[in-house]
Amino acid sequence: MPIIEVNHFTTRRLQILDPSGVVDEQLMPDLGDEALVGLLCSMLRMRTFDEKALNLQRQGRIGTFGSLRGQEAAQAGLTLNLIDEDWLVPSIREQGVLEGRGLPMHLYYSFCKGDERASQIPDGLNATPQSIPIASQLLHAAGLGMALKLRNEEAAAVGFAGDGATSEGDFHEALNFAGVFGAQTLFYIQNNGWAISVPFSQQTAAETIAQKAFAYGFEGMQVDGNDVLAVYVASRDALDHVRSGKGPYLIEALTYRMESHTTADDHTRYRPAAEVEAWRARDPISRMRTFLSRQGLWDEQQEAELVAKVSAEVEAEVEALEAMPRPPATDIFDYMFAELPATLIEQRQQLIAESRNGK
Amino acid sequence: MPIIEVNHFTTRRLQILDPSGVVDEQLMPDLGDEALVGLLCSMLRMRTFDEKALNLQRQGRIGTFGSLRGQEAAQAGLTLNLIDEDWLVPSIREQGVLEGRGLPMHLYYSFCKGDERASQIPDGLNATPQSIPIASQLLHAAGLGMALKLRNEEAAAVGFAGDGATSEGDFHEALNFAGVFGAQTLFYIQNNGWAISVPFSQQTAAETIAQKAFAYGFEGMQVDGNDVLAVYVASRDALDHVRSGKGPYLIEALTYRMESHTTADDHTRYRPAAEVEAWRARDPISRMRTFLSRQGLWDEQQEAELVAKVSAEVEAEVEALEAMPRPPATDIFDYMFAELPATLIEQRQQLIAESRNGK
Amino acid sequence: MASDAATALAPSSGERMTMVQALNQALAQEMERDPAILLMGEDVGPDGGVFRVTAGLIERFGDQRVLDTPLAESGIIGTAIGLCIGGFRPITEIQFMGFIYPAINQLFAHAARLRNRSRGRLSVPLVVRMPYGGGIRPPEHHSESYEAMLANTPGLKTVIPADPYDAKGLLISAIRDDDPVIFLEPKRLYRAFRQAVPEEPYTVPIGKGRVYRPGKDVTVIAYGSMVQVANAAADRAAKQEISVEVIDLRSIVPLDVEIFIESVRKTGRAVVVHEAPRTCGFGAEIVAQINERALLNLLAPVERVTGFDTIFPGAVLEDHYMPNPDRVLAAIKRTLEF
Amino acid sequence: MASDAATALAPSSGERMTMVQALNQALAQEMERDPAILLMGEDVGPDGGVFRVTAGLIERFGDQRVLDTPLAESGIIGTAIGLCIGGFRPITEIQFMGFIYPAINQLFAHAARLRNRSRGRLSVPLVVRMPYGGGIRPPEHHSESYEAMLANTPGLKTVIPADPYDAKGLLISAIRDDDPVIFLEPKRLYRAFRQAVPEEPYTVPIGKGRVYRPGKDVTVIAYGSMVQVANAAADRAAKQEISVEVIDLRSIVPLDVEIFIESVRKTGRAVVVHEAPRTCGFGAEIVAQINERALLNLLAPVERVTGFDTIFPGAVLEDHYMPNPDRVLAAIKRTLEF
Ligand SMILES: Cc1ncc(C[n+]2csc(CCOP(=O)(O)OP(=O)(O)O)c2C)c(N)n1
Ligand SMILES: Cc1ncc(C[n+]2csc(CCOP(=O)(O)OP(=O)(O)O)c2C)c(N)n1
Ligand SMILES: [Mg+2]
Ligand SMILES: [Mg+2]
Repeated sequence: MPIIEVNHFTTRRLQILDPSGVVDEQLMPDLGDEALVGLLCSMLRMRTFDEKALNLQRQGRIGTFGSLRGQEAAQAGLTLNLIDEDWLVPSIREQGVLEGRGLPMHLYYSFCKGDERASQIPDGLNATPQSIPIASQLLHAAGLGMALKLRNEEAAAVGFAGDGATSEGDFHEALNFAGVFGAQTLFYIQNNGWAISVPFSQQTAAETIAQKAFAYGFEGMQVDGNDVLAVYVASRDALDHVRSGKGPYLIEALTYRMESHTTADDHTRYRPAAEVEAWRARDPISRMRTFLSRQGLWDEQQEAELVAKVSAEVEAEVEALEAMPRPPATDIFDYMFAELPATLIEQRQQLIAESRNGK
Repeated sequence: MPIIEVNHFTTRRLQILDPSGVVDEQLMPDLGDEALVGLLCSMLRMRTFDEKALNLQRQGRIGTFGSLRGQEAAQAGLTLNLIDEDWLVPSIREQGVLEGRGLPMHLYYSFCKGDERASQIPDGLNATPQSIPIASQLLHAAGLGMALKLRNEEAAAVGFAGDGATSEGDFHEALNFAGVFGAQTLFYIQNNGWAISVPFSQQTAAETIAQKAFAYGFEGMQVDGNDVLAVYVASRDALDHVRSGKGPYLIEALTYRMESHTTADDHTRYRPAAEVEAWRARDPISRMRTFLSRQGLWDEQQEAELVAKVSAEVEAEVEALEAMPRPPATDIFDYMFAELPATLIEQRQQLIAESRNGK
Repeated sequence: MASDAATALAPSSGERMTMVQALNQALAQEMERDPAILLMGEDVGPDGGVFRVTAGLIERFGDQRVLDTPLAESGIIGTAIGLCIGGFRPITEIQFMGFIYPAINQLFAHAARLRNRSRGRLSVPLVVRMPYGGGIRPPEHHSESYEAMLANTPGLKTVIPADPYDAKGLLISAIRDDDPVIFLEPKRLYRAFRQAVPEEPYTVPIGKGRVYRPGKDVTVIAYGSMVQVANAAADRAAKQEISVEVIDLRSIVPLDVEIFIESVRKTGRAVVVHEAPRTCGFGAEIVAQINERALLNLLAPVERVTGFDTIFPGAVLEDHYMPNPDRVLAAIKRTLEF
Repeated sequence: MASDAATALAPSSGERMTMVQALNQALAQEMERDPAILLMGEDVGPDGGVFRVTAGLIERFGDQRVLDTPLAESGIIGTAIGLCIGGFRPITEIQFMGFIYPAINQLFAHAARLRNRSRGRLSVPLVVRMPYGGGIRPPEHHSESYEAMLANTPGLKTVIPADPYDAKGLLISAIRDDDPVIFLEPKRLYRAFRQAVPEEPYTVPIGKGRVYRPGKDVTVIAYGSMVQVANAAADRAAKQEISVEVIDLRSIVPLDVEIFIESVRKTGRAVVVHEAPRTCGFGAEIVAQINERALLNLLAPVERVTGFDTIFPGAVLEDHYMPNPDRVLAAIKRTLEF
């Protein structure tokens, strides 16, 4: 047959909990009540820490910061599946995942102040610092996944990025290397509809990001990123696949950035209010809250208690933030090399001399 | 339905003329006898010019050079569809296409000598010079295709690359930009199985290059690149599509590099002789010759006449090559800017002074 | 930062504008003049650029002239090269100079080389606008000054305005230039002060520096945002009876060698100031030029006041890194006390 | 090119080897020593690298230690960074320095910065081997010398051996270094001459230059393949009773400032030689250092003998571009006749 069908790919999207709070019983994961409630709690925590950051920024106590509001399900559903041995390779909007994995939030806040000690991730947390050059970190996730594979470790590297990041060459090279070397990497793309002011429709002519996995010879799928249960299930299965050495995996979590790109941006310049409103109706938190309330697992009092508890934690983190002494100016030099070469020692001396003169 | 099938893609491969020289009558293009014979002739021309280059290189009359042997069908079938208004954006192994479009071969040979005047493509031939940084030229093809689209011109930009090139970030960015802007670009990838010593199976985990089009939201297909009729048909249809502004297109021509990567390479170090032999049986020229002979369109005498004619042309080109005077040393400076800045005028003077002193 | 000297060279006529406004006006006027000019970049469309330099242009010229691109710097420069070959004159924006790295291959291996490679048949009339430099306390990669590698790459011109008037005139020259021009915008000066900018289009020639402030004891050579720092140091020096001549290079390639050599021949002392790291920074080239052409005039070693050979620090430590008037003044004095 | 002086500093024991052999031996011995070391790059596997530097290593260490990668330089450096974080010590090969551009973002924005960014928690013990420089008449992009931009980028070390002995010792030091080291291999010297190279592993310290040839009238400062050119010029100068001291820097970052300053203090005259373009090339940094530290010793301007500010030309014109002993000798004489 001279026109041969060589192969094909179907892009699938998973949703379990619909925007009105109704679940698909057949797809419902076998999670205990505690875990279900835990998912809501972790989303609420994320939102509370996020709102605090907005406040701190408005008060000038931290600098520019990019809100994750709207993406809580996409981050909480994944986080529940992570194990200590996994490596997290975040971009710039994964504070929810990091918080969920134990990063003290005063470090995140201090990052927004421009204090680089924030990127000294505490011991025991396998995470790389926030990576600002878009998509570049995905190669580190691919390399980490290669390392896990070479060592036969049952763990995954999770590389995070946004929809905009999929346009960069490094996205392509990362997925291609991962495919070739069977890297134990989950590429986790939060498609929040916008890259600053550029809508997804102008980022690529492809209908989905998930289908891009086909270009690299491995599996990919779309998930309703505002449905914490679907995110949980999809990432659980993908992580199992990845950790067991069956090759990399791509998840596209379809979600929405409710706020401006960062506090330095004004989204009203470029996107219609109606779009934002439409997505407000698909809020990941209220959806889960409705479901749990109907199940009798959540009520206003529980919510009030949780909010009080988290608020206290938030305040403690803010205190910790403000108790951080200024880093010494010599920090500029002291982490450049394992051993400082002579020219840098000389320059460091110059800095010290100048600082002493009152500058 | 909570698991939604969003979309799908099927990779198809076209073959019309099989390795034994038999055609699929239903798919056979409506080409007159002259055109059919012309396809064989242009493949024979390519091979003759190529063999001459090998000789010249062995004799030290030109430098390193990359043979296209085995890829004649992939280049001739496409070339027949090109029109003057199209833009060619070659990589490093498209001398067949360029020859077919009228590039004097002494320029190609002189390129292999390291004479940069070879890259001053003659007026009237819309082609960019050979691009050595792998895959980088595909972005120029995308940009040219955007230019044609912006001007509403019924022409195509054809970006050439090899299988290895598909791993570079620029391949990705080029196809993605082309998709987004509806560029009038045909991406024409000759998958000749090897990137120097790296086999296609280690270049990507994807089964085909054609399927990568799905990642960019446009069409792609595979063609038997040793079947000049299939290449003709596939590229005719793709060029029609592209020129009429329906969006970019990706063709993967499956072929084989019969020689070493270049004359500086030794392919016996890394690939099995049996593989090369297997592909010799699929030679694009003998396949077409068999078909035309059976049709009574080609015989030994015709072949002898053609070879004689082309050989004379080749010799004329070699004469032209050797008649080229050495470029003046000042050529190093004279094309750097539209207007030479003072520092370069100074350096140019220095060069002239040194050359006068006999160096 | 708006000292009198900062605007001393400005013409008296014209609306008083920030650098952002002057750039925006230059873009609009040139796009009006020549339909082959396109704008391309991330967020240059409805958002008007993250610094608002392209504000209003997509509304005025439409989305066939102002292209919001996918997030891919190599893609931006690479397709712009293709558009040049296809007869357009694209003005590209890279959001911050810290994000130019992914495009280096297209810029250095192609844009800078295509005229030479094609022996003049093809050219790349491309402008690459990039906000560069420190002073606004942003996150990592948003404060960088990578001009030295541009200067070491043959085939590119690199222009750096120091005030709104020059910004408009130099940008128009860059747009009309038939070769690739990198146009670095000192982001800390975007809105730092206003200056009278004539309404009509005008050019400031590329490759000619200017004496920003005449003086006779020491020459301070700077460009971009460091011109203001040099000038502030000169103000202070003046109070101590030291007369400083400030040279604004305006472009580093082509370099106006004459203007600073002449000044150093007169003063015998020089300080060069830039934000980029010291080792192999553009200051080294200035020192080498002075060494070659005015060694016998030198009364003291040329001083380099630069960033350290470190990563540009986060906001909290930024002030310790950036050259400031204190450092420049101290260097001026070292040349006098040598 | 194998003058006596070229091997004057070599030890007497050990097999006489080319630079390619010395590098291959260093790689094999270090991989034997430390299982965390990986080799990665295009064609480093069964092909043994296009210059055969990695020949035999995949056969010996297997395809879990020697990785033929897809054709993507950013991918090579980027995944190598990930492998570093994951506990490996990758030695990457970029086929020619002319192809490093696509990897610049990974190299400059990450490899060079990760230790600093993570405040010491993470490090990048990466080696990036690249053949660099001219002299073999290849096509475009195969002769480039881009060391200046490396030197201007904080966080990287850049090492450049000039003979087989140093090649082995410096490569072993680079592999054992806990920070990213760019290892530039002067491809024209790969097989240009042999030298006795001890069998056992040894290190040559990074950051220490050497007096390649002692002399007293003029100091010539060079690195990589230009050390041979400098030495040839010194040979000729000697015939004219001019005693030239040749300094081989061996690494440009860290830079052994002392060694050439001391020499210039003694001779009062200096010539710096490199193949890369002149403007903002590494020579400018050398001149600046001499200006800062030995101005009063200078009897003449420091001369720069460099490539032109042009694209490295095709084979036909290559000889007109490359610094050669004639040019160096002429510069030496200019310093004497000043
Ligand atoms: C290489 C690079 N180019 C440009 C930027 C500036 N920038 C920061 S975030 C951003 C948009 C990112 O969009 P997306 O990937 O969708 O992530 P999101 O912000 O939506 O989470 C841009 C253009 C950058 N940080 N790095
Ligand atoms: C950016 C870059 N990296 C590496 C090289 C060296 N190189 C030249 S050709 C080649 C292999 C190309 O393979 P492919 O794309 O399949 O084309 P083919 O040679 O098979 O036609 C390599 C690695 C290069 N020219 N450019
Ligand atoms: Mg986004
Ligand atoms: Mg190939």
